[in-house]
Amino acid sequence: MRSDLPTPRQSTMGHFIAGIVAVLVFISGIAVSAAGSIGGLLDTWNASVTGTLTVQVPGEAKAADKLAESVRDALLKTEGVKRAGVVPRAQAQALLRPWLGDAKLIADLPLPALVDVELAAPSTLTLERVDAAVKAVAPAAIIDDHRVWLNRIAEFAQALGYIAFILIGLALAALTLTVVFATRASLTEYTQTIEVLHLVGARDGYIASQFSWRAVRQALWGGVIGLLAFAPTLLALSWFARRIDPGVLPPISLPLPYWGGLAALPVAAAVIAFVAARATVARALRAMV
Amino acid sequence: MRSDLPTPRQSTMGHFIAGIVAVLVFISGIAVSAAGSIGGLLDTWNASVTGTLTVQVPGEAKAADKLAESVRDALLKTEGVKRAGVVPRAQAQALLRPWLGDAKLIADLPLPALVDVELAAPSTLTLERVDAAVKAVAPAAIIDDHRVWLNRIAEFAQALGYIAFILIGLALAALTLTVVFATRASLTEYTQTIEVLHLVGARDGYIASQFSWRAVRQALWGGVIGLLAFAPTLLALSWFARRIDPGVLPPISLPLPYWGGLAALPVAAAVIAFVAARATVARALRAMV
Amino acid sequence: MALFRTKTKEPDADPVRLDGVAFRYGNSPNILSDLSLTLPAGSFHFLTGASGAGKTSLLSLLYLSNLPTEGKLSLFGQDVAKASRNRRATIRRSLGVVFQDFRLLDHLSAFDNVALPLRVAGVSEENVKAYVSELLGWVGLDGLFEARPEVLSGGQKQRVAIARAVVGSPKLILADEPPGTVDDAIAERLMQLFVELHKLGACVIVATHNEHLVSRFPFPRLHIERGTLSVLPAVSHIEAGE
Amino acid sequence: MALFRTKTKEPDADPVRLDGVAFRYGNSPNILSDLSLTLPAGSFHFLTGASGAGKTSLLSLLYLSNLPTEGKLSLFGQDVAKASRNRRATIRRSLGVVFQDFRLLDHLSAFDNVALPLRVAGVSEENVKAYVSELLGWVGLDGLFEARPEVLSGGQKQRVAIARAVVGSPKLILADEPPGTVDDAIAERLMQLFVELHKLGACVIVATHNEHLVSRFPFPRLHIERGTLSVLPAVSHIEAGE
Ligand SMILES: Nc1ncnc2c1ncn2[C@@H]1O[C@H](COP(=O)(O)OP(=O)(O)OP(=O)(O)O)[C@@H](O)[C@H]1O
Ligand SMILES: Nc1ncnc2c1ncn2[C@@H]1O[C@H](COP(=O)(O)OP(=O)(O)OP(=O)(O)O)[C@@H](O)[C@H]1O
Ligand SMILES: [Mg+2]
Ligand SMILES: [Mg+2]
Repeated sequence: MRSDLPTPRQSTMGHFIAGIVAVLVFISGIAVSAAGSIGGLLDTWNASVTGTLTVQVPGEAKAADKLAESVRDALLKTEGVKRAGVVPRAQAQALLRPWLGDAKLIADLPLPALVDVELAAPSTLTLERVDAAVKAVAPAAIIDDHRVWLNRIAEFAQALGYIAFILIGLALAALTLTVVFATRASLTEYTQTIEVLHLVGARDGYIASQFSWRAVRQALWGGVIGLLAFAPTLLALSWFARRIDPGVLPPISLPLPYWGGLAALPVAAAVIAFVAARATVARALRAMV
Repeated sequence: MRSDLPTPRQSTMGHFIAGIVAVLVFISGIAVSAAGSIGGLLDTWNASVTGTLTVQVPGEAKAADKLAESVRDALLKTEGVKRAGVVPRAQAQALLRPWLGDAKLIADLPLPALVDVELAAPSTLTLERVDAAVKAVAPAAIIDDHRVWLNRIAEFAQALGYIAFILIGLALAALTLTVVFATRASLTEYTQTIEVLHLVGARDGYIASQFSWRAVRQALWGGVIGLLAFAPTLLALSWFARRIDPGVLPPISLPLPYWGGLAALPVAAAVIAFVAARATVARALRAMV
Repeated sequence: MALFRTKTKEPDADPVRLDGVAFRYGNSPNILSDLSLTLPAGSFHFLTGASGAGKTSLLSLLYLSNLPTEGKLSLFGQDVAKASRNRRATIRRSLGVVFQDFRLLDHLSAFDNVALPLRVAGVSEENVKAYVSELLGWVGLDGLFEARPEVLSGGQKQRVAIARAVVGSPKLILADEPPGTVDDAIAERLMQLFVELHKLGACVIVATHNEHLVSRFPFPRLHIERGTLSVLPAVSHIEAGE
Repeated sequence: MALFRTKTKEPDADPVRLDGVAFRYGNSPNILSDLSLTLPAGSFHFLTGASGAGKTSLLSLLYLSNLPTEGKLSLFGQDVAKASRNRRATIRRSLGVVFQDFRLLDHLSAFDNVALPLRVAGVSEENVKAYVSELLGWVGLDGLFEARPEVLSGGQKQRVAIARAVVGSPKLILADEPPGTVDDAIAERLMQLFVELHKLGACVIVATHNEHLVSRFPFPRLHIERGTLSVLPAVSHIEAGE
């Protein structure tokens, strides 16, 4: 569409709307990825804490060890179990040493056999499956699943997820508000142009579409710049996170759907700018005969 | 100072700069309080997890129990210790039941006496004090301080703190950028006014101060509006957090210094606006003879 | 001079028809009251009156920037108050207006400013180029096609504004103080544009304070005084364009 | 008429002194070249020349909107190129300028626009009120003190611009097409303002195309043609202000 309007190079406000959208997309990107990373980070941590459990198989040493092996085999076939292994009796005894002190005494104790289990994805469902598999083989076995921890961390992560959601919502509301605001302000610069176009016989639709497409271009452009500024920031953050301690923080990274959402931000900004520009020009025109 | 400039009521950009600052202060407020709350939340949680430790006092039952009482007394006098108590022998034995099964056998074991300790503020310093107090009374005692957990959570909290710090930095950078941007854009509206003032003999300093004080007023005003919009949002968030589960999330609330920081945002915006306005007007004036 | 495309078909209805028109801004007293007047196609009038008498206000009714507060205004037989917005846009395309403050678009070159009405009306770029170039040459702005209004002198801006007003061969021409700030040789040329369009059947109204100008052309005057309009005979009978 | 505060002390140096001044915009060819001229206090000149000749450009040098590309321009004995910015601001306060496009501030009332130079110069609000009211009355804008430029007619805006130019009793008055769009009775009054200031010792330059105006007053003309300035004698010898 041919433009009878100032080219962006000549328009401060054109730059400005692009700049504002860039900043807001950048901020939204940070909000989204902070939420995403914290969520992902808690998931990972959650898994590393609660992804292990211990099965105690009580009974006379020999029989218990045998039963423990059956339990291990049953668990290895259970969905959601990553690794299962019988803890060597000597190692289990070593665990008791601080409590009992006397090595000879410990050797004589009827200690339960221990099976160490690592879960691929700790969840209530997996725990139920493990419970069923163990009970089928050794009804007397006790599963020490750190459930308290699991619940606590799961609830925390979920609550954090809600809040992250709210924060993203707020960031988007701010984005919307600002784009509407910036578009309207940028159009005041063009009041004279709108008036002259109107006076030389341009129809309302023609005038409105000139300005709304311009606003769309500016918002899209700003959104892309914001994303381009955001990507290296995310990389820097994740580099920084890795530097701190590879064990503590998993690399900060965004799940794919989040990237999709971020890529949608410039488009959303463009749509908002389009609607705001149309409405603003329509209002300016309504004030003219 | 008398103003020869448009009153804000007549100036779209005046509204706009205030609006933009409001949005950005709001976002910065959210960023700061998210960081503050997550930090505080982790601290609380951290404390509830790691604020306990167990002292094992080995030896013959009677003697050990006696020594354990001395250890308890010493600990109660130690700074940073909230509560300390000897674990009744029967309870300690119950702890071993799943391992040993046979109640009679357990009663005969030379179990250590246990002292359960709760710390007011778990820190390396407190742990060192506890260590010293215990070792002074019972050199053979073993302190089980869940140190692995403590380290892990402390490191996590610290890393999260760094990231929160970076995020606040980014939000403030965005605020700065936008205020500079909005101020400069708003002044293009005034180019003609600046030129006329210049032509009727106003000095550069007079012109610059007219505009910079105006920008300051607008930024301050916007910052206050942003804060006023932010406060109920924080209340709503904290109400929501309490609703989820009073146990999991401590009430989302900001430590006092954070409030101080938030209150400083409008002031910071005003200062930035002042500098940006001065620089912009100075540049506009430099282009005039 | 063949600057304008001749109209094959005369407009059916009178370009301007005022019936008891009154006009005021907001709640202030009437600027114009009870004006009744018909201007046929092919007529030429000066519009005179003291500063602040209401000349620009009257023209603003005719170029559809304001609507009459009372009475009926018809342009080309259409009641402007009842016309749809698109209809009004179409009427505006038959008008050529020289605004007292020019109203050029600062971001467009002189060429693009003059081309604006043609482009808005969808004229082919080829024709735009031909018409605009010829017209800018005629008003003495050769070599300034690409200049933006801010680098033009006052008189040059006015000539761009006049070129923009006449480029579409309008059927009704409204000019507010057109040859005010140009020297006499150029003023003569600019007046010739209006006279030529007038001869081609356009209805022309030229608001002016310039008594010299009024006396040079044999056209009747519309005179505004205390809100009312009177038609005065031509001051001079010297033929225009000599 | 006692609109202006009389100057007790005459300025020591000539208000305007050009020594081989040339001027061009950017890299374009010279608009003005090799101008040498001294205008003493109490002089009155018309500035004539075709549209685009460089009248506004020459005035822009004198009101310190542009600096000469070559040569030396002194105002009140001070080389403007060498003066500090604050010094130039002070010189500007001795100038009264009527811009061709008025340059009124749209957000200020007529009163505040006229008051601007006084307020910038720090005149007390009481005096501002007295001077501005009297002057606005004189130019025929009683009752329009609070009107903003957008609601003023073209001629009313021009009168505000002229009032703003003369309100500070300037020692050098530069007027670009001042009585262009007002009727003759008002043009006469506006010219009287300039003539009165001239009689009080101000140096006045009035750029105009209006040959009628030039011929009505017995003042010499500065004529710009092809970039050079020539001083022509007065067209008329009728005494002004009759
Ligand atoms: N937009 C407006 N709102 C209110 N009053 C206005 C507006 N425009 C003009 N006026 C007033 O209406 C009156 C007539 O103005 P108008 O511009 O029609 O005069 P004019 O005859 O064109 O004068 P001039 O020759 O000085 O241009 C003036 O007193 C002016 O102050
Ligand atoms: N800012 C500018 N940049 C470049 N060229 C300019 C600028 N201002 C004016 N000119 C050019 O300089 C020449 C002289 O312009 P100037 O405004 O001085 O003429 P003028 O004598 O005042 O004419 P008029 O009577 O039409 O006002 C013109 O050709 C104009 O196009
Ligand atoms: Mg008018
Ligand atoms: Mg000029």
